[in-house]
Formats: sequence, structure tokens, C-alpha cells
Amino acid sequence: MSLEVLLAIALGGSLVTYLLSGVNARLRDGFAVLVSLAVAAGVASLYGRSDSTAFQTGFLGMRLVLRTGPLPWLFAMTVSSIGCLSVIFSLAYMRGRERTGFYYAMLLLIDAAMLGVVLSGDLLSLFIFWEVMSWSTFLLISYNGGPALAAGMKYFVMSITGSLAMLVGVVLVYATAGTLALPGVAAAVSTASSGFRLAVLLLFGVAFAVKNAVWPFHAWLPPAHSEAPSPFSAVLSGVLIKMGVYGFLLLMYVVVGMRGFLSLGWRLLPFHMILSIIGAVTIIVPTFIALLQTDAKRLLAWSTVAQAGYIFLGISFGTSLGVAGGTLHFLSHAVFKALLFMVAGAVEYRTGGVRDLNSLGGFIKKMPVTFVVALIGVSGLIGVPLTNGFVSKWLIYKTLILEGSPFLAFVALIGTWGTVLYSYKFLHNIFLGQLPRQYEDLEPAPASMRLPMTILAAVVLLFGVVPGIPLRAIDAIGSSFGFVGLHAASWGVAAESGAINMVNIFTAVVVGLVIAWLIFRAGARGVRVDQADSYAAGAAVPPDKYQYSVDFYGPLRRMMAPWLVDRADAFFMGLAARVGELSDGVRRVYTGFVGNYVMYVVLFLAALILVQIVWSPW
Amino acid sequence: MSATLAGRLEAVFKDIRTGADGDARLTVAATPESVLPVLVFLKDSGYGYLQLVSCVDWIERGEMEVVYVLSAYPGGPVETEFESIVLKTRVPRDTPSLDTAIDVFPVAEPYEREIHELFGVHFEGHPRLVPLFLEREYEIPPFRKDFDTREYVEDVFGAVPPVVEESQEP
Amino acid sequence: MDRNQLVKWLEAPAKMSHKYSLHAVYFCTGCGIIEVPPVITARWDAERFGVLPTATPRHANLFLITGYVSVKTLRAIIRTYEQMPEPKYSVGFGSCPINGGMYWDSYNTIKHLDRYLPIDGWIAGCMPRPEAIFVAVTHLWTLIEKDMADGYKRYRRDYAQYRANQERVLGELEWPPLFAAGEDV
Amino acid sequence: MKILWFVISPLAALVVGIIFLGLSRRFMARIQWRYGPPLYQPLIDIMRYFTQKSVSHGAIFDLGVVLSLAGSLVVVLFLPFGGICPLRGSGGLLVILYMMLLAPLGMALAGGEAANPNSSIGISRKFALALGYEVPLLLIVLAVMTRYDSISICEIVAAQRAGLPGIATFPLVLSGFAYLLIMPAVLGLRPFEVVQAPQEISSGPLAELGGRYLALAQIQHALAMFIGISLFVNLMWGGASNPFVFFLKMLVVLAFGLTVNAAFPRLRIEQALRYLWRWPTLIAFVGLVLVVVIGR
Repeated sequence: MSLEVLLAIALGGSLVTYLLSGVNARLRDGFAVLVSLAVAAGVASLYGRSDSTAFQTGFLGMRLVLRTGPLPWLFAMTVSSIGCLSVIFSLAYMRGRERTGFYYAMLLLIDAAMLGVVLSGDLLSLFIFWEVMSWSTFLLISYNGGPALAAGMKYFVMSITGSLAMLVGVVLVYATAGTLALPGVAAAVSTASSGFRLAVLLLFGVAFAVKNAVWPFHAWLPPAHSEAPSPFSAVLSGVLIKMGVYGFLLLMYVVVGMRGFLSLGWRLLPFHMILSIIGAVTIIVPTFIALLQTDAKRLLAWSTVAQAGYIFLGISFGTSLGVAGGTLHFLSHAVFKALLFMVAGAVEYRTGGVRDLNSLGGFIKKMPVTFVVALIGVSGLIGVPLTNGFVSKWLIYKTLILEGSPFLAFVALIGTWGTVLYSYKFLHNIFLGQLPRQYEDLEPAPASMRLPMTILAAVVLLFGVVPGIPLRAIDAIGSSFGFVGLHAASWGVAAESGAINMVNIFTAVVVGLVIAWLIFRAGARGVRVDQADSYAAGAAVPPDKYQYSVDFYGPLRRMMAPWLVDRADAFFMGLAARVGELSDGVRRVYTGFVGNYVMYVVLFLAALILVQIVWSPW
Repeated sequence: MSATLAGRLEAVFKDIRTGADGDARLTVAATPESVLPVLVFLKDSGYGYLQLVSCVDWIERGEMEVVYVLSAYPGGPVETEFESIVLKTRVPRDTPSLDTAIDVFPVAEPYEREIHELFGVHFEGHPRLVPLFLEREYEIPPFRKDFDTREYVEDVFGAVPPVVEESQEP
Repeated sequence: MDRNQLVKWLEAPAKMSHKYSLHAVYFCTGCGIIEVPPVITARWDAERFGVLPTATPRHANLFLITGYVSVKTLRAIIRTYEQMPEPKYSVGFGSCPINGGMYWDSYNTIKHLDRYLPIDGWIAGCMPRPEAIFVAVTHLWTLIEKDMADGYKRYRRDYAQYRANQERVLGELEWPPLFAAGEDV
Repeated sequence: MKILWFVISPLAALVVGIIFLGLSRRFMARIQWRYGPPLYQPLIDIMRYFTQKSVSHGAIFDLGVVLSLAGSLVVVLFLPFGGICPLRGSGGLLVILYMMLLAPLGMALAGGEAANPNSSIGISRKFALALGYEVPLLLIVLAVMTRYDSISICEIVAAQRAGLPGIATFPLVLSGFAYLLIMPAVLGLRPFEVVQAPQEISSGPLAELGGRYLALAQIQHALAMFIGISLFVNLMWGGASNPFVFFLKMLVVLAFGLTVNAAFPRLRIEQALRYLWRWPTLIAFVGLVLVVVIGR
């Protein structure tokens, strides 16, 4: 399957879905799933090929090229598979809602646009698909209206500034390189002066930083993710954020080139180290803000900001292990974060829109499969051994420590412990504890929701136990950038470049579990009791009042609340307010009555005449 | 007009009798209707602390006597003559009813509930006259003199049969 | 005190471990609890014999019902006793649980505790001294040794009668019956 | 030899852990002018828990307790004990740091499923306290790793045994001192016993664990004690040539922990965090800076 046919199917599919929704809903749902499956299969068939075809010549006099290779393939595969799973998930989620035709069309359009971004071989098509992706995301974020519209507006404004910066970058590069095709651009930019390379990095960097929610530009993410419909926020948080990651990888190691990028900056503090520090800052504050959230999806949104910090830290660190770790963490985060958002969506679907962590609890009794899947997702997020999160974070820590920057490693490790705290709060407040009375007749999540979640959970465990599968693809990317290979075997990474031996860890954990299980079986069997038979100092358990989940980390909140002010958000909102006041000022002048304008013209002419009379400059 | 508290009290309220009980305590006997005004008067004259409210069952005279004990916070704004004041009032035993003192002294709420539960005195206007201590219902409130504890114990606790296996002899 | 006889440990480890690890629920049901602190601290040190106070009934196998049992406290005592894992032992402490003691004619106290809960041992005295507790512990050892401390078995076997007596005094209880009728021992 | 090690090390750690528990109870008793139980009292308690038939709140309740014990057992497999250094090529100290969050996570799952607010409060305190002492602990461990430029604990121990033990060398003496400051928190001893506070939250996460569940929790507690102390001895005191010397060194550290345990009342969780994030973190941070500066 060639690239332009693939893109044609994706884009055409979204259009046809919109038309079909008029005909009948079930046909549209089936067609949407079919399209996304076809796209995923098509991308899978591209593995290993690295050809490039011009799909449009003479667009404003330029050749628009599509190309594939190790880097684009990995991102395309993630985009299409998570897009497909989220379409399947939204079958049940969107059933009773209005404008579902628009929803499916937009979802498929966004997947197609992301595919376009990833496969585009020249900067112009990259920019075109980037714009398509931005505004379609805006439309889908503000799907629920009300606060979602405000969140969408904030996202849209920030992504526009990013796109403008990218546009300036494209024009700058075209002015110097004469061509926009990636190989030509790479040749021109990597040999250019360091100032020019820095300019290109900054211009494109702003656009990708907004998308990847790097520290100053993360303000749009929490409201956008929590207001968007859940299946879309799974895509938004799982893959759309990663377009920034793709952009950075492309920018740092293809356009600017590895040698050019790493040599930028001063001897003691190279530019890529500054980026790593920004990445580290992105880890700490959002993790502890996530700790105090009471809305499930907002907690996950802040967690996404923090994990994007890990990825950015890994990528910009510039060693083969670091880039591999960052890329693998992109993959693992895409998997378990999409999974966790789907879990939040399933809970929200069953409880009729309730996402408040203070009023849920005990859902394990009614939604056991969703709990197991959430547990796997959370252990992936934390990085418990035998999950993919562990392998990727381990690579990042390994490179941070071996390259001699223990402070970044300290920040990353503390981020992990913060992740443990807020992910347990997510798990405990929804699934564990006492089941409130109003949820006693809660049914488990529907089958069409459980299927994508179980697939994602299986992937979390599969990539955790056998990290060789993703590592081989990432190794190909690393060597395409010019890094030394990782010698990745199926069980992990070989000794010289950072020994991690999943087989040893796997057997150790299995031995530990077996010994513990045997000890457990040695004891007398316990009687199974329900939640009413719980120790309450001799009293019967009061219904609906025997759950500790409100203000779960109260002492921590009291300690840390003053430091957890999101200054970047405050800065942007302040800026918006200033602009608002400025435009009000202009409105006083620009009143809309024709009389005023005539008066302005006359006054201006009078002023000119006066100047001519007094000073006669001409 | 004598400056002593008793004098002022009798000047204002006609239907009360005051008497000294030692030099530190003043006893005041009032009618059920005048209890609240006296309480307000005493509170204004510095006795702002209602120590307790209790009840006495005068079964021979067929009356229930409700007793309010007031005292002043040491070092209070007004110089108080007595350490504490005992205010008594009598209500008929078969229909014991009295106005609640919660508006003047909110602290009286549990005491009045206790008296209602154990003596059966009804307090008009009390928000929550629900049982305070007792688990079970009693036809005659247990602290009344005509409540025969031994007979009650016999028929409630005596009737609980020992736990005996059918095969074992009792 | 046959704790150091290894032979007994090998023959009946379960019974020996129950004898020398008696963790008492630290639940002050009545006036007798004032005797427990001296028992578990330096003056008498019950920990020498493996007796420790615990916070929850789930950790305990000994239940010291100390002092008079008021009607309201009986509800909590029953609930706590039922939440203790089996095998469990209960000891009535002081004369009030035996036959009502000095509150024999009070409207508000339980007279014969063993009509509501199975009691394995009694300690007479109106607040017996700490030495009496140690004597009781030693007696409990012999009872456990001879398998006579079977209060929890009796509770399971005659639960219907116990439950009936409880409901007779306390009215309707907020938790369902612990065992279905006629549970096996 | 490796297979043998998989079986021996958990048993050895268990025996040492139980001896530590017995010792600490006797040590505390002697300080309070009491005789205290025999040394093997924790063993009797565990045997009694095993024979008791308690309650289970569901599959995750059982799985959580088993996972918690498995987490501690796995960490024990990675820790060198005296001369024996297991699982050399499998990730070293980083994996140990990661495995150490498996046990609290397992106990948290069991406690959460027990649907009892006492255990939920205990778990939120346990995680907050863990966050508290992880900040200085990570600084210390990173200092040691950077100082010996390796992430394998066996190499660190070997390097220390060749030269001076960690705490004696200049930059690491600060880290060692900070480690001693947070040792009671890592072991969960008195000033920081906020997690299983019997009086306040009826022994926290263990509120609903009886019978065999409590037995597993006690074994995990014994192993956690072993892990906390042996991590200190390995990182700061250069391990030991044979297990017996290692055991003696661990006894010294335990004695230090217990004296602190006997002398202090229990802090509130905010006070514990405020303490942990003030002096120990500052000293550990300075230690790390010095190691990085001098090491360069």
C-alpha cells in the first residue's frame, strides 16, 4: 500500500463518515471502525520500507513529498492503532449523544492529519497537516460546549502562536536552503552557522513545545484534556501530544542534525542541557499539582504534562540511551495514558458524567475488568517492573546517572514517587473503599469499551516483559539519527550500554510471588465478607459515610499548596486580560459610525496641512 | 432600693422567694412562668454560666422540682455577690411541662434531654427531645420514684434464658 | 509455663502458639480497664507471657470484658467479639459480668454476660488486681491445653440462642446473623 | 550457585528480620524496665496468626498482601548479604530503588480493598511519609552512585571494601550523616511511626488484616526492616566479607534506630515531613553537590 493511497483512505474516510451519518448511525459506526482498521493495517504493512513519493507537484511551485522510515513508521503505527482503539471505544461512549456524525468525522480527520504530519517528507506538507490537525483538535475539544469551549479557545490561541512561529521557520529555511524537502533542508541547516541553527530550533521548537506541553506552554493542556470527550482525550493525551515529540526528534536529529544540535550552546551549558533542565522542571511541579486534583481527568491531564516532561528530558539529553529511553517512554506513555483515559471515560459513562474523585469509591465490586485494566495502566504509569513504563524510565535514569547529571536523575526519581502518590489516589478513590449506595446497581463497562482497554493493558505487559519488540524499532531510529546501536536483545539491553536484564527481574519477581503465595496458602482460609463487615470500633458501618477519599493527601496539600501555583498559566491569562483591555481601548476609537471616520479623515488632513504650513518638510 | 441582688430580684419579680444558703450561695424559688425572666435577669447581672440543670421527684407532694444552678465566671465584667445561685421551680408531677431555657443558655439542651428521658418532664420548644442515654423504651421514666427497678430487672433481664444445649441438663 | 519444652512445640504448634501469643483487644468496656495499663507496663509486664494489647479485633485472640456491661456497650462488645478471627477466647473480668455485681438491680446493665456471649473464663473481684489477670491467663493456658476453651465453638453451635437473647435485650441489631442456623463446629 | 541463592536469601533475610523484631521488642522492654518477651516471640505470633481463620475482603485484598510480601522478597534477592552478591548483571541499585515501591503499593491495594477509612488514612500517610524520606534518600543514593560511578550495588560494595567504607570518605560523610538522620523514617520506627499508629488509626493499613494476612504483613515488616538496614550497611558501611560480620554491622544500626525509637514520641505527619525536608535534605543535597564537584 503506497503512502498517498493510505492518506487518501484516511482523509476520505472521515468525509464519508460524516456523509453516512445522515443515512444511519450503525452504518456510520461500522464504517468508521473499518476505516481506522484499514489505516492501521496499511501502516503496519509499511514496516521496514523507507521510500518517499511526491504526491503533489507544483503546489505553489513546490513538490509535496511523503516518505516513510523507522522514525515516521513508529509514530504512524502508534497514531493509527490508538486512533483505531479510541474509535472502537467511542462506539458505546457516544451512542446517546447528539452530533455524533461530526464527532466521528473529526476524530478520523485528526488521525488522518496526524498521519499526514508524521509521513510528510517536506516542511510545507508538514505545516499543512499541522494546521489541519490544530483546528480539527480545537473543534473536537470544544465539542461539549461551555467550559470546553473556553478550554478549546485557550488551546487554539496557543497552537496558533506555535503555528505562526513554525511558518516563520519554514519561510526562513526556504529562503536559505532554496528547497523544503527534508534531505535538502537537513544538508543546508546542519552546515549553517550556530546562530541560524539556534533560530531554526527556537522557531520550530515553540510550535512543538506548545503541542508537547513543555513547561511554559503547558497551560492549555489540563483544561483541554479534562473537558474533551473521553475517547478523544485518550487520543489527545496519548498521541496528539506526541506530535510535539515527533517534531522535536525530527528537528533535533534530522533537520539540525545530531552533531549540529549537540554542539550548540556554551561549553559548560550546552543548549540541549538547557532543554533537559526545562524537561526536568516540567516533571516536578505538574506531578505535585496532579496530587491535589479531585477531578479524575484533570489529574490524568496534569500527569500527562509530567510524563511529557520525562519524554522531553530523555530526548533532549542527546545520548543514544537517552533518546531511546525518551522514545520508548513516548510509546509506553501513549499506551498506558490512553488506557487510563479510557478507564476514566468508562467510569464517567457508567456514572452518567460523574468524574469527581470525592464521591466515587468501591467500583471494583461492580466493574472488576475495568479495575484490573486500570491497575495495569497505573502500574505502567508508575513504572512497576514488568511493565513498559519501567523499561523506558529505567533507560532514562540510566543515562542520566551514567552521563553524570545526578540532579536531573533526582528530579526524575522524585517525579516517579509523586506519580505513585497520584496514581494510587486515582485508583483508590474510584475503585477501592466503600461503594456508595447510589452506585449499587452499577453495571460493568460495555464490551465495546472493555475490548480496547484489554488490548492496551496487554500491550503494557507485553512490552514490559519483552522490551525487545519496541527496542528493536527504536534502535533503528537511533541508528538513523547516527547514534551507536543499543544492542537490544529481546530480553533487554546488553551489559555494556546499561545492563537491564528483564529475564532476571522476571524470574526474581515470579520466584518472590511463588514463595509469597505458598506462605499465603499455608495459613487457614479466610471467610469472604462484604464491605459492611469492617472494623468500626464496635459500631455497625454507617452507610455512605465510611470512606476516606476527600482531601486524600491533606497533610501534603497543607505543606505544598503555596508552592504549587501554576505561574505559567497565570502569566498567559494575565497576558490575555491585557490584550482584552487593549482591544477595549481600540473599540472606543473604532466606533462603527461612519460619521466618526469622516471626522478622523478631515482632522488628519487638517493636521497635514498644518504641518506643511509650519515646517513645510516637502 | 437595696443594692443586694435578692432585694433587686424581689423588687422586679413579685412571685419569687429568695433565701441565703450559707454566705456564698443564694437560693431562689420561682413559679414555672417566671423561670425564664429570672434566668435572663440573673444572666445580665453577671451569672453567665449555667452549671447544670437537674430534677427532683417530690412524689408525696405530686410535684417535680427542676433546679438550675448558675455561677459567674471568675474575673467577669460585673462584680458578683454570690458564688452560685440555685433557681428552683415546681411543676405538677402528672403533667410536668416547662419552657426550654435553650434561648437563654444553649448549654441546657442535653440536660433538658436527660431530664425528659429519665424523669419525663416535657420542655416546650426544645428542638430535639430524643433519647440521650437509654437504649430501650420505658413506660415509667426510670428515675421516677414509682419506677420499681427490681421488678423491671426481673422481667427484662431475668427472662433471658441461659444458653443451654438441648442435650445438657439446665 | 511449658513454653520452652520443644517437644510440645513439635507435637501441637498451633495450640502452643495460641497459648503463648495472647493478644487482647484493648477495648475498655467498663470500669475494670483501669487495671489493664499496670498489667501491660513495667510494673507487671504481661508481655513476658506474650500478652499484648492490640488496636483492632482482627489482630486479637483474647477479649477481656472488663467491668460492668451496660446495655449500650453490649452492642459494641458483641460486634467486636464477632469480628475477631477464630479461635478466640473471652474472659469476664470482675464480678459485674458474672452476675451483675453491685449493679444487680440496675435497669441499665447486663446481669449474666454468658447468656449473650460465650465466656471461657471469669475473674472474680470488684476490679480484680493485676495478679488476678495473670492467674486467669495461666488458667486459660490450661483450658487451651485441654481444649476446654471452646467458647467460639459454642458460639457457632448455639448461635441461634445467643442471637435471640441479644435481640431480646437490644432489639433489632444493625448487622445480619453471623452464622446460618446450625453451623458445623 | 545462583539457583541456591534464590532459595537461601529469602530464608536468611526472614530469619534475620524476625530476630530483629524480637530484639527490638526486647530492647524496648528493657528500656522500659520490663523483662520483655523471649527473642522468638515474633515467631510465636506469626505461627498463631497462621492458625487463625480471619476475613478476606476480596481477590485484590489477598493479591495485595501477597504482592507486598513478594515485593520485599524480590528486593532481598537483589541485595548483597555479606560476601554473596546475587543477580549481578540485572540493573543493580536502580532496580532495587524501584522494587522498594512494590511493597507499599501491594499493602496499599490490600488496605484500599479493605474498605476501612483507618487503612485508607494509613495508606495516604504511608505514601506521604515515603515521599518525605525518599527526597533525602534519593540524594544520598545518587551521591553514592556518582561517587563510585556505577549503578551496580555489588561494584559499590566491592569498591568500598577495597578502600575506606562509604561513610568515612570525605564527600560521603555528609550523605552518611543524612542517612542516619532519616534512618528511623526508612525503618518506620517511633518518631515516624505515623503509618501503623495503633492509638490513632488502629494500626493503619493493617486495620482489617487478621489471621494469615497479618502473618504475611508481619513477615513483610520483618523483611522491610532487614532491607532498610542492609541497604545502609551496603551503601555506607562497605558490606562485609562474610554474612556474620554483616549481621553484626546490622545489629549496630538496629541499636541506633531503636534508641531513637525509645526516646521520641510519635510525630504528626506534617511535622515528620517538615523535619525530613529540612535538615536531612539540605545535608544530603550539599553532599551530592560536593560529590559532583570533587568527583569531576
